[in-house]
Amino acid sequence: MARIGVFICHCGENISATVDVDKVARLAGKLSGVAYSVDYKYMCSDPGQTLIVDAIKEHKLTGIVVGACSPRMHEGTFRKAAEKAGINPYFCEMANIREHCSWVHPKSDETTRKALDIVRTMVEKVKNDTALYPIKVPITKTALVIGGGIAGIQAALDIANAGHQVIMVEKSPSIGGHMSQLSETFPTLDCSQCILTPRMVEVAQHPNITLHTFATVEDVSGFIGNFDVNIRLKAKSVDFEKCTGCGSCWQKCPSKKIPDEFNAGMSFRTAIYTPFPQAVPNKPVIDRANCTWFTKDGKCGVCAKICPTGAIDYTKEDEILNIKVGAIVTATGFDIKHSDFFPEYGYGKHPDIIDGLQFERLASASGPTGGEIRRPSDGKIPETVVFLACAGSRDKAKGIEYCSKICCMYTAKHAMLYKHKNHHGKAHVFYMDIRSAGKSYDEFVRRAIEEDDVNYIRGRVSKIYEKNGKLMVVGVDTLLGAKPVTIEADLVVLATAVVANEDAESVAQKLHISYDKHKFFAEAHPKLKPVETNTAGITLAGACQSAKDIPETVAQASAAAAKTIILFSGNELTREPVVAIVNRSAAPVFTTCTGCFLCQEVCPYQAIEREEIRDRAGNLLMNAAKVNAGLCQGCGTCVAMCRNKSIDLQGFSNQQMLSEVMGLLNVPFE
Amino acid sequence: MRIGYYPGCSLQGSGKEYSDSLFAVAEKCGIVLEEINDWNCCGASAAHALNHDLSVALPARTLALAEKQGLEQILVPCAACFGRLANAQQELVSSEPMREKISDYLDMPIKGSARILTVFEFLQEHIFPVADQHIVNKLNHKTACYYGCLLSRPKELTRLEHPEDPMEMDKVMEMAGAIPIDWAFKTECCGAGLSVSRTDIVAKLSAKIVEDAVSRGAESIVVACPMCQMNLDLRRPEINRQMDKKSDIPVMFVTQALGLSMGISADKLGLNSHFVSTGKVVSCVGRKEL
Amino acid sequence: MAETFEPKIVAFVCNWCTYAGADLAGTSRTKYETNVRIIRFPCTGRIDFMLLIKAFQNGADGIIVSGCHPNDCHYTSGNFHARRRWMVFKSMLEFMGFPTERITFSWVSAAEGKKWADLVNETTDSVRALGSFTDYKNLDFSQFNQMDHEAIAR
Amino acid sequence: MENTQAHSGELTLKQMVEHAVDVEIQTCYQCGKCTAGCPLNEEMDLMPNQILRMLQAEYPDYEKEILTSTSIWLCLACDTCYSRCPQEVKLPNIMDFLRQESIRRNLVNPKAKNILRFHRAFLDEVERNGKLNELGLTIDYKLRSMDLFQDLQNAPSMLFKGKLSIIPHKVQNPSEIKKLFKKING
Repeated sequence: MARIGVFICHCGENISATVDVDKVARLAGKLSGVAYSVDYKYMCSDPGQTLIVDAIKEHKLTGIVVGACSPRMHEGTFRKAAEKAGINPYFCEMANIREHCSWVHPKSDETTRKALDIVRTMVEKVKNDTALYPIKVPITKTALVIGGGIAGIQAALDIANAGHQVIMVEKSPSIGGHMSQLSETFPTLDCSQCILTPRMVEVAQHPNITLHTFATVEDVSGFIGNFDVNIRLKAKSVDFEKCTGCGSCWQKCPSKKIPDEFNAGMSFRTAIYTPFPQAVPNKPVIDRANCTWFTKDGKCGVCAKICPTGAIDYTKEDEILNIKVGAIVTATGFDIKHSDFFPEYGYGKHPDIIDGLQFERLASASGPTGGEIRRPSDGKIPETVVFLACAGSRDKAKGIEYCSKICCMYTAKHAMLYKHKNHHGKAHVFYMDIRSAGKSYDEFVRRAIEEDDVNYIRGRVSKIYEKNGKLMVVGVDTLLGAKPVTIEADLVVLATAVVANEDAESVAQKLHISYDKHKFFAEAHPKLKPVETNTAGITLAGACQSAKDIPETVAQASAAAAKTIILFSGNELTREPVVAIVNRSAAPVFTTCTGCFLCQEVCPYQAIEREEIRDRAGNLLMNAAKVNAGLCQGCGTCVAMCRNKSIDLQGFSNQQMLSEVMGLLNVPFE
Repeated sequence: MRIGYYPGCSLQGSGKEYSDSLFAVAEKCGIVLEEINDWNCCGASAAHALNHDLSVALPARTLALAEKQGLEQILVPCAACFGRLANAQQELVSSEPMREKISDYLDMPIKGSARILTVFEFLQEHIFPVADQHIVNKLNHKTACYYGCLLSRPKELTRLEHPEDPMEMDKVMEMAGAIPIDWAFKTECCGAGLSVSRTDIVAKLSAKIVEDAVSRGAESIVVACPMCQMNLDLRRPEINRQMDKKSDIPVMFVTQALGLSMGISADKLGLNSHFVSTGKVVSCVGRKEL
Repeated sequence: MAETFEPKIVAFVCNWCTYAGADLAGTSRTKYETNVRIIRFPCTGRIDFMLLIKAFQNGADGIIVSGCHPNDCHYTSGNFHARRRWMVFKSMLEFMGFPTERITFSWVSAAEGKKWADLVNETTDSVRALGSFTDYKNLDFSQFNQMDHEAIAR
Repeated sequence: MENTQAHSGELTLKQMVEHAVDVEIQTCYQCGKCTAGCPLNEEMDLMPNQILRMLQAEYPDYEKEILTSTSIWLCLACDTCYSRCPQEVKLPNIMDFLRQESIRRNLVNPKAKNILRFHRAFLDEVERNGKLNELGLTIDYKLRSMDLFQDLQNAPSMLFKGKLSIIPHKVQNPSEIKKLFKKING
């Protein structure tokens, strides 16, 4: 038999000014199951809490209702008090008679009646409360970082420096990402590789970091603290234990006409290759799709013959590596649209209409032109260069209505770099708006205009075509009364839209994280959880979430690392027991769940698993739903969805909610 | 399958050789085109400019007649007529009130369900499969395929694969043994309906087209629109004045070129009724490979 | 003359948006009608609409269901599921001839204390105009009550 | 500015356009790509993007400026603007409506009268016969525009090349078309 205590708080005068607290306490005492009822000036104060603790002990109370403020305010306080008095804290409920009653209604009988109603509702709920215990989840203190660009590098180093193990997976043969391709960085114009490569080396040499390049995530299961991940280690065809990175193989490789990804297709590489001279690890892999040994059935074999250490192994196959990690940082980066995306700019037919990354390579000292800006078609130094901002971005018709955020800044940088290298050249920028909100960013753009004499034209370009060796850029100057302008250019640089990686969707599906319609990964909350995903334990870093520049990426990567380190700070994870549970009973019933798995479909957290119930002989008797308490966040959508009430939510159970409704109504007021 | 045919007014007048050559090619390939009985003018840019309802009602009458005749596909070779018919059909299909209103104006039921073919679609679907057996000559010269506006835009109606750099006509010309050039004015506007009222503008716009084609070494311009043909051909004196140089690059219909490659006589194809002589192209036929 | 009829209104709200919105109305001392009683759910996605029927059966005259705005759900998609189920449930109620105007579905965020007060006032006014839900109260549920009770509680 | 408020009660030109044509004027963000690519931009007195901006602004004095512009008559409906517009604004359809409204308010620019005359002559020819006869059209237009000598050198040769026919083509029952015109024109 329930023995419930009711504690009505005056909250100074906040409640007692409009509610007759004495009457509420008196009448509450007469409710069925209520063994003790009292009112007090400040329940949340020390004496107030002591009053509750003592009352529980003295009157052997089994549950309490505190009629005071919002549970969002002091539920924790009073649950602790209950626990102190020796009862399960989940037998404490708050009746919100302040925010929902005394503060919003005038002093009247009606207000007092409402307060009593609220108290009675919670009394009915407490009767149906059950003891709940915090859920403890063990944690594997190893983090997986997916992606070896600057985001992944930063996150990995931060986590590793906090003393935790990190496994980094990078799909290409070297870490470094897009940042390694950049020439100089805005707004300081420091050399990208100069600031990046020390970090890359640090990753490779860090005792806490295990690096897997040329590897991808195959599948992910498990949950926060306990992920089970399979990594595909693509066959490198080179034994890294033996390889010294001497480079003889790629110098002699006869397949020399493969477009070089690192130089954005503007030069060629061999079939056995390292992506760039400062690659980490600086050992080659064989690109089997382009190697004649693999495409022409064993022809060639030059690299194997020449390798002084016998490191080449054509028979190597992909391996699957199983790892257990407690947290995952997703730093898979971005891609950009290429010039073939633009019908009106010639479908990429003209070699001198290039994208931003290609320009970076042209301007980079390590690029195909050694840092001289020469146009791809004939290698001449362009006298006039036109830069187009918003190429594809903010273009609903092309399916990209968002702003790519980084283009305004890098376009200003490009124009500047060109002008610094060619003082007599002319640089024009077509733009729609200049978005340069960042530390020293607008000053940087102004510098391009004022000091480097870059001609900014506000308007978009409708068409680019070639005429007598020149590129005719047909645009408009909307600040001159919409004057049509055609500029004869030697080189056109499109600041093309930042887009999600091609494989973003499949990565998201493997990780069970959500993504937006542009395939950028979705954060758990746009303001307050900008690095978390909806799957606990998986965080985001960098441009896989949305277009970002380097400082922002690094900041987010450190934030993701911090979240991971926080998670790793304890040995186990404690979670609120407000989670769903599927009923279970003895054989032969086992459960009322019929295995329709509607709950699984509506669960936003992939917290519902499939359980096979078997007899002793191992015969499958039924499939039933099972909640993974580690993943469940307690929304209860599954409960409302369940057709036969086989799944319930602890703390907000069907019985509790029904008793609240029943307690609220149909009761005569005296 | 029966193929309906809507010539439109131009193909009975200034663009007669388009119709003649189309029929000659179809005949050669054993294809029968069935003219829509009692068709009327599509209203062209005039109805479109002045009265929206009229611009839907006029083509709708023809579509209704085609339906009555049981035609499920209609070839509309004239680019302008195609634009108007396809546009009217889209309005009829997408808006039930519009369809009812027009049906009421016409006093005829109308569904707007027939498939309206561009000349490219017709060639691809009906001529390409049998063309090999009929092509006897190679045209052997560089040609600029000019699509103009109404066969390129809007892309929802014209269904071109690459609306800013279409290749559909280029493919036909390649088949006919010509060498289509890559050029920049494939889909620019020639001035179209301003031909008579603002010839100055037409000369200016058409001059840019002719100039680019010529400067890239084209020996002929091939079109699939009677208005484009007229502007580039009939307005050549004005164009030449505008360019300040004389160009005698001939402007033929794609069907004339195809007919030539099929060995049909220049006369039958109407190649003698152009203002700028087509003699050079005709003489290219069968000449040694370039 | 008879006293004005004061309807009983039950509000089924989610913890993260509307409950907090109602808290905000309180901390801002925004006055509204006393007729409403709030039942707190973790999410509108948790709300079993049979409970609404239960509430009417036990004397409610009007009901408010309110949660986070679309795309603002604390649990990402619970409010969408609630809306979807509500659409189905509503059409079923309408089919049965149930006066669905007694149920108000709304979104009130944690920042919309004023909107919460307005929602309560408007609902109270409209339900007051509809009068007591006597049709329903007069139905004889005695034989069903026990059954239902067990079904829901199971 | 005093005239920021549109004339009360009546629809602004922007609202009229949005009523008649399936477009949202507000989506235009003034990038100017329409103007950049317009083949007639050199001839126009108001650029296409300016017309859109003036519609957006809803200042009453702009309405007359738009409707008396020659631009609306020069627009060839070539669709270049729409095909490249990032915001998918159907400018050609807006131009169609503006022309009709310009006639309705009797605001047609004198310089555009010939274009209008040509369109009218064209439609009259269609109304008469149901089909267009280029010879008839040319004669009709010349009488209206009094531009008697233009194209004169072309006409005989067109005739001899079989490109103009003297006997007009007609639909079977021209009165049917006349009736249609009457119904639509009210």
